Amino acid sequence: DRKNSGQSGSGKKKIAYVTNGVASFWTIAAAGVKAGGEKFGVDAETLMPVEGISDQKRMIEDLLTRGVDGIAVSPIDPANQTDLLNIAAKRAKLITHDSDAPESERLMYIGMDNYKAGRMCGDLVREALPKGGSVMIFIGRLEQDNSKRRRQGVIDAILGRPENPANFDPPGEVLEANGYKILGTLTDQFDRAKGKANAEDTLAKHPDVSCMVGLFGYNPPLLLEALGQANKLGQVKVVAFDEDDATLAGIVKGTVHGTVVQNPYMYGFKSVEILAEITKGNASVIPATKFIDIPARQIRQANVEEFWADLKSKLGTK
Amino acid sequence: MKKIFGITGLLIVVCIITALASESFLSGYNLENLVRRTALFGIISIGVAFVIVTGGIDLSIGSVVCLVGCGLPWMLKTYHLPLPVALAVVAAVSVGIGLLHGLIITKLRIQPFVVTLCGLMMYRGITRGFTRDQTFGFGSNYDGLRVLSTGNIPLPFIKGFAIPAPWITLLVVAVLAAIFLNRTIWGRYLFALGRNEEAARYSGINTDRMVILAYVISSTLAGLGGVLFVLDVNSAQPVDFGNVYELYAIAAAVLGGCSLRGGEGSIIGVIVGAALMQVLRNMIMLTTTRTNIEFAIIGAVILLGVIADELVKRYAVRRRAAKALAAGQS
Amino acid sequence: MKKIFGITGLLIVVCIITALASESFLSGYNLENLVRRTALFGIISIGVAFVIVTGGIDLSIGSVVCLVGCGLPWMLKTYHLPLPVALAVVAAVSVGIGLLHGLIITKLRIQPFVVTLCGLMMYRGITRGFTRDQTFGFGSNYDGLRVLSTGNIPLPFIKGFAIPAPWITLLVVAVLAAIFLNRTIWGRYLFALGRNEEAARYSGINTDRMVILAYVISSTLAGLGGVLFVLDVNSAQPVDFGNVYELYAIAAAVLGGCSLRGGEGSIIGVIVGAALMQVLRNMIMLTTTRTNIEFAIIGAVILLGVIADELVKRYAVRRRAAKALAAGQS
Amino acid sequence: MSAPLLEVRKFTKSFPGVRALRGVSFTLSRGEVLAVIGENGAGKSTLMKILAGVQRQDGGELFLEGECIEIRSVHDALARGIALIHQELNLADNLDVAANIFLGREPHCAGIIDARRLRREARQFLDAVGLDIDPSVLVRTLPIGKQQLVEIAKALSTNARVLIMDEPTSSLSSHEAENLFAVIRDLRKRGVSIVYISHRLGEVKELADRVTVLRDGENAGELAHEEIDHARMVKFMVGRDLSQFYPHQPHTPGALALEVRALRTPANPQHEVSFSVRAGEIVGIAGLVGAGRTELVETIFGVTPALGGSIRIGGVEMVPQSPLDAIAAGLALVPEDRKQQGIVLGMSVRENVSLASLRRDQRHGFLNRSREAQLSAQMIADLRIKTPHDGQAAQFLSGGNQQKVVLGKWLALEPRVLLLDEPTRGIDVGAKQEIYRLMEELAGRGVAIVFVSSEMEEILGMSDRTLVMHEGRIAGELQRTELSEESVLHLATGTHSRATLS
Ligand SMILES: Nc1ncnc2c1ncn2[C@@H]1O[C@H](COP(=O)(O)OP(=O)(O)OP(=O)(O)O)[C@@H](O)[C@H]1O
Ligand SMILES: Nc1ncnc2c1ncn2[C@@H]1O[C@H](COP(=O)(O)OP(=O)(O)OP(=O)(O)O)[C@@H](O)[C@H]1O
Ligand SMILES: [Mg+2]
Ligand SMILES: [Mg+2]
Repeated sequence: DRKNSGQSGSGKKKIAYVTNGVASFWTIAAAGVKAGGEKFGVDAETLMPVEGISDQKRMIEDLLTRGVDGIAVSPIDPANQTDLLNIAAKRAKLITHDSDAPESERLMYIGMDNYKAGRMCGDLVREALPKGGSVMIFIGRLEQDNSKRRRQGVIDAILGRPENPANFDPPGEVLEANGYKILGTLTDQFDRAKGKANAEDTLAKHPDVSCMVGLFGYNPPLLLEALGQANKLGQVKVVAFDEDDATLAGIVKGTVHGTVVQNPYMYGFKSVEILAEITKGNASVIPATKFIDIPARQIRQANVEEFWADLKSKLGTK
Repeated sequence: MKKIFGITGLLIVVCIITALASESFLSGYNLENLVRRTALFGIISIGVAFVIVTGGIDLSIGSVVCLVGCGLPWMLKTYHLPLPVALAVVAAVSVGIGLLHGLIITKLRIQPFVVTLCGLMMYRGITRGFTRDQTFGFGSNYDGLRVLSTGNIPLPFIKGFAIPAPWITLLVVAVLAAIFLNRTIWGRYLFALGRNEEAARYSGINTDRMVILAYVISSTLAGLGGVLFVLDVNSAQPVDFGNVYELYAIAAAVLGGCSLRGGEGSIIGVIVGAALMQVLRNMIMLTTTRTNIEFAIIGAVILLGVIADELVKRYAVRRRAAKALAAGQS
Repeated sequence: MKKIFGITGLLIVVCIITALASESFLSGYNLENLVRRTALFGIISIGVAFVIVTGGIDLSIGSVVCLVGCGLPWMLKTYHLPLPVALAVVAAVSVGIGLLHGLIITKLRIQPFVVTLCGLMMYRGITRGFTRDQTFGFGSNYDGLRVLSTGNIPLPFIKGFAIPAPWITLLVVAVLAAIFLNRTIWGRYLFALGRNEEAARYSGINTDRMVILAYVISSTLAGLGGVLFVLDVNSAQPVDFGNVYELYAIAAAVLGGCSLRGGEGSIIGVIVGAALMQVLRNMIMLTTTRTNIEFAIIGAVILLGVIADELVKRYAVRRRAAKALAAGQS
Repeated sequence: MSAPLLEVRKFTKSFPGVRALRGVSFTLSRGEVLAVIGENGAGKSTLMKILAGVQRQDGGELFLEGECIEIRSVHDALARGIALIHQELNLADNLDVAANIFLGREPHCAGIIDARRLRREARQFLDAVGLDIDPSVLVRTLPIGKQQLVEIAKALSTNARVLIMDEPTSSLSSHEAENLFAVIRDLRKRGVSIVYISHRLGEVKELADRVTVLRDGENAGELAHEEIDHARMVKFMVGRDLSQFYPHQPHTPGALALEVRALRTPANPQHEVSFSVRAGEIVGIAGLVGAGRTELVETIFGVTPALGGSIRIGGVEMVPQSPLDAIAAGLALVPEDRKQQGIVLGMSVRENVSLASLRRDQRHGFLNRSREAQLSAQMIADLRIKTPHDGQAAQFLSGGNQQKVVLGKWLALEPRVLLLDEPTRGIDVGAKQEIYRLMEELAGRGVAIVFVSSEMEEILGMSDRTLVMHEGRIAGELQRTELSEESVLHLATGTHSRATLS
């Protein structure tokens, strides 16, 4: 019964790219997936679960039913999804991207280290506030592994702690060290109105806040909205993550100090490339480390124009 | 009026407590934010109140907010439509959705819960389809339009607080809605049919037409809310924009004295209900650092408030009865 | 029975279409998945059906699923409670929640929508509080327990398809529920009070106790569902675990013939309704690549199905009346 | 004579399983009071609903002033000057009295209601029906009899040419009914035509210019003014003579079955009520609308727990806190408001009949279906409930048949003390007699019966002893020998007070 026909009418290999949610970050990755599919001659498709982990499970199960040759997954809770991933690994070629599941039988991992990227972001904060100051962190959710690590990286870098990705500071605690004070971490569960309200309430509660850090792609634009309405643009520093248009525009204008960008396009593109090769029987593309690093980069006013132009060309927008 | 006494009291108590616990609460900036949020949620809550008065329900509000909120910037950006055209399309779609709901509910006699639940699923799904899950916003264009949501109207003689523009919209909507509901024959018809549709029909009222009207008002105000929300936030992601707003709207309406059995409701109550929800969220943000239990606190406060209200009412009734008894015996 | 004719027809049509469009649909693996999902959602839908029969509503189901689903692994991991103790706590909490809802609704006469909406907010908020927004799962422990959700019971003579364990649980729950509703006096009481609570009270029915019972059944089955869901998924995030499951459950119940006005409902119908939702989602995954419009399609199919059902019924009534007329005239 | 104002020709109407009208015709002249009578389920209400635009006929024609017309909606009917007072109350009880009276016809200017005019005009119509209440009180707070008067005021306010009244007096006492008759006579003088449906044949005789009788959806006969008498009407309706309408025989009362001492009801906490009933005795409670009779029996039955006093049932002291308690003690109550408290409209006849006795007949919690079927078959036969089968939903029965179903439910319980609140409301003569016979039979078997009634004849004909209530207290007690219309009315209107005989 395990007929993995896996052949579409055209005889092309089928590859699925499963994300951990829906976000503009993933729509960039989807562009990479599409480009990869065309370039390497496979049917590549992006799937974004809406309802978290049970939805992701359902999607993967149904993909296996439908018969795909290769799957790239960004597991939401890697520690507890081993079973599911192992089933997937038996029925198709499985790799992970964005977030790894080292205990599973996945073939390899494509992505970056969120903790390190977080530290890069923390360094930007120190740059923006050379004399120290108070910082509030904004993020969509804290339960995902990548968001926990990213946030921890930011905190550790700001406070000048040594690298320790396993660390976790509870979100409600105020942390202080060598002139920097972290006021807290606010989540919004992807409700943008709530995200903006978080920023506004922070400005009300801490009128003297010196820097706001938005760690999910949509957070920095919301920070800019709130600051704009409070007439505090430029007065309160903003440090960002990801490459929302409003964020990049803010860097150009100087209202955002800088942002750390991953390379979602490359996540998608590279995942398809690797899976295309493996499914065609060429396992040599898997490195010995089972890890392909797609490093994050810091974008500041100096390099923003060039980055933005490149991004637009990849996405096919003007 | 008596109906909203309890909830108004609760709102005042929460405000006083918050003001005592956090000095930022009464700052002009915070008040402006609160008023703006209350206005935005108040508008969609007033819409759903009309439907609730008829004994129906509208679960599609959040999805209409999503459709309109994402659709407007999408049209402007993808098709470069002139603004008035885009706004007209948005208005037509909102009205059309209400019309569709109303027609299916009255002519085909399908339960409002089912019809609008399907609406909840469809409109967000459609939005995700045409936007291809992309986020849309206005960037730094259309600032003139955005004043509708983000603008502040300074008050003479008062410094540090200006009236947020959406409040004016809310005021207009609320005054019209209150006049409509309480002073016109159509409002009277809505109340009558909400309690006893047969009685209304036997009195020669075209009940179907009135029910359709209520759904049109609901989705039109949801559409207006959607526009104002996206103008405020300046970014809309189809997957979550406006998600569960129908619950907030219904909760505000019910807190404000609307009975889901139909035939009861007051516009001022709805606004007070919407304000209570926003003040509670604000209170938690300003006074604690454990913001993740926010909803636990909101839920508990509302529940306790409603219970207290009920107990006070009962006590009053019992006292009146005891008085009457005493008077009789003496 | 006639009530669920339409929905069962719709389910069959959707199955046939999907089977024609995708050969994988009828594979053992896919059927196992479908049956398992239907069983899980069926259990919580049966629970809410009891409440709907009384004319009430339970919006807290998704949050109870969250509380239980996150709470069970949290207790096991954080306090290393013995499994039976942890399960007992979970059961007590589920029953307690239903009791609380029922008491507030009957003794304090607060609308079920309000009470359970507060529940919806509170239980998730509380879960987020005690888990500190962390994800919990069983890792690779408790595999014995997880068999309840992930196990398959092989059939004699049939290869390639084994009955998923939750189906057995569903079957037990459904048979008990159907017997209770249709064969016992208490089931009859629920139907009677759902249609006319006052008349039921005048007939010597302890309506309060019956309503409380309905809410207890609802939240107990939600708790059972929560346990099975987390055993199945093996990971639960407080923020979204079980989110909007109350809507799925209510939709399944209503599709299956429960009227939100109370006094109507059938257990088989509810299961068919739950299956329809799952098959629709499966169909979209198997046959299209535009999965983001999934809900648009589900919403549209349900709406069209319900409308078609209604039209067919009307046609049948008209034909019968015409026949009666003809018979009378001849 | 010119063409009649209204003419109905060969109306037919079918419902699934039922042919309600099979070619009914009648005419109505200007300024005429036409009584339409017939057994329960004869098709009277259906016929009138068609005229009022609530339902459409399957076949037949309607002429208004000689012109063939079709009535498409209630609005249409009202526009043509046809108004109907429905058999069941149809008020929006969340609105005030004035709003209900003018619902759909509010005086307004560009949609804005002229509230002052509304109240003023409402006042006028309330006065016409003799209802002395503030037009701005909520309908919800009125007892059912007053709600009925509001319905009548509402119909009057339409200034219709054809006013159809479907059992307008069914929950009125003779006092209010007299008032209504005066209104009707006045309307007739002003040229308004009235169709009057009632099961109270005394009223028909008093009012009607002509009587049309329906039987099984067909015309059964017509009586001109001078032919109208009780025997003829009954003969046309039932198809046979009914002799000795009230089968009353003197009873020999047994032990005390129900003793009420110093009871204070929540509605009238300032008064104490005391009385007692013996086994085998039939005690009537008379009084005007709003006298507190319903409150009294409901308090005894535990619907609204008493504020003070004591109740002894069969010698055992217990104050019921709920109907469940009361039933367990051997009480039963046929409530006044059948739509709200009596019947579960969506359930079948069988399920309604068995509802109160399920607990008694259960088998370890399981339904006893054969017993259920047997009970309902028995009640359908005993009470002559007109229904295609016992699985028919109660909502599709005619009003009188619904009332029989409610009665059946309580008779099935075989109580020791039977409380009846307006038990024959809307029930036809034949069935009424059946019910009286049943009451006699039950009393003969030692059941204590208390019945509240607004129908004077019934009180006079059936009770061994009569309690008369006035404004929340028992104004007096009349033995059978003292019973007369005058003595009851004196006590009920408070014009004459006499000490309670104990
Ligand atoms: N909507 C309906 N569906 C099915 N049957 C109906 C419906 N309405 C009325 N009937 C049936 O039609 C017949 C006539 O009913 P109708 O109400 O006209 O009687 P009626 O003469 O007014 O009786 P009553 O004196 O009891 O009020 C009855 O047998 C009743 O059961
Ligand atoms: N729940 C209540 N609370 C307060 N007053 C009430 C309540 N129910 C009834 N009343 C009042 O008590 C009085 C007695 O009402 P009740 O219905 O018992 O009268 P009744 O004699 O049975 O009249 P009817 O013939 O109209 O039924 C009325 O004036 C009514 O307004
Ligand atoms: Mg009738
Ligand atoms: Mg009464």
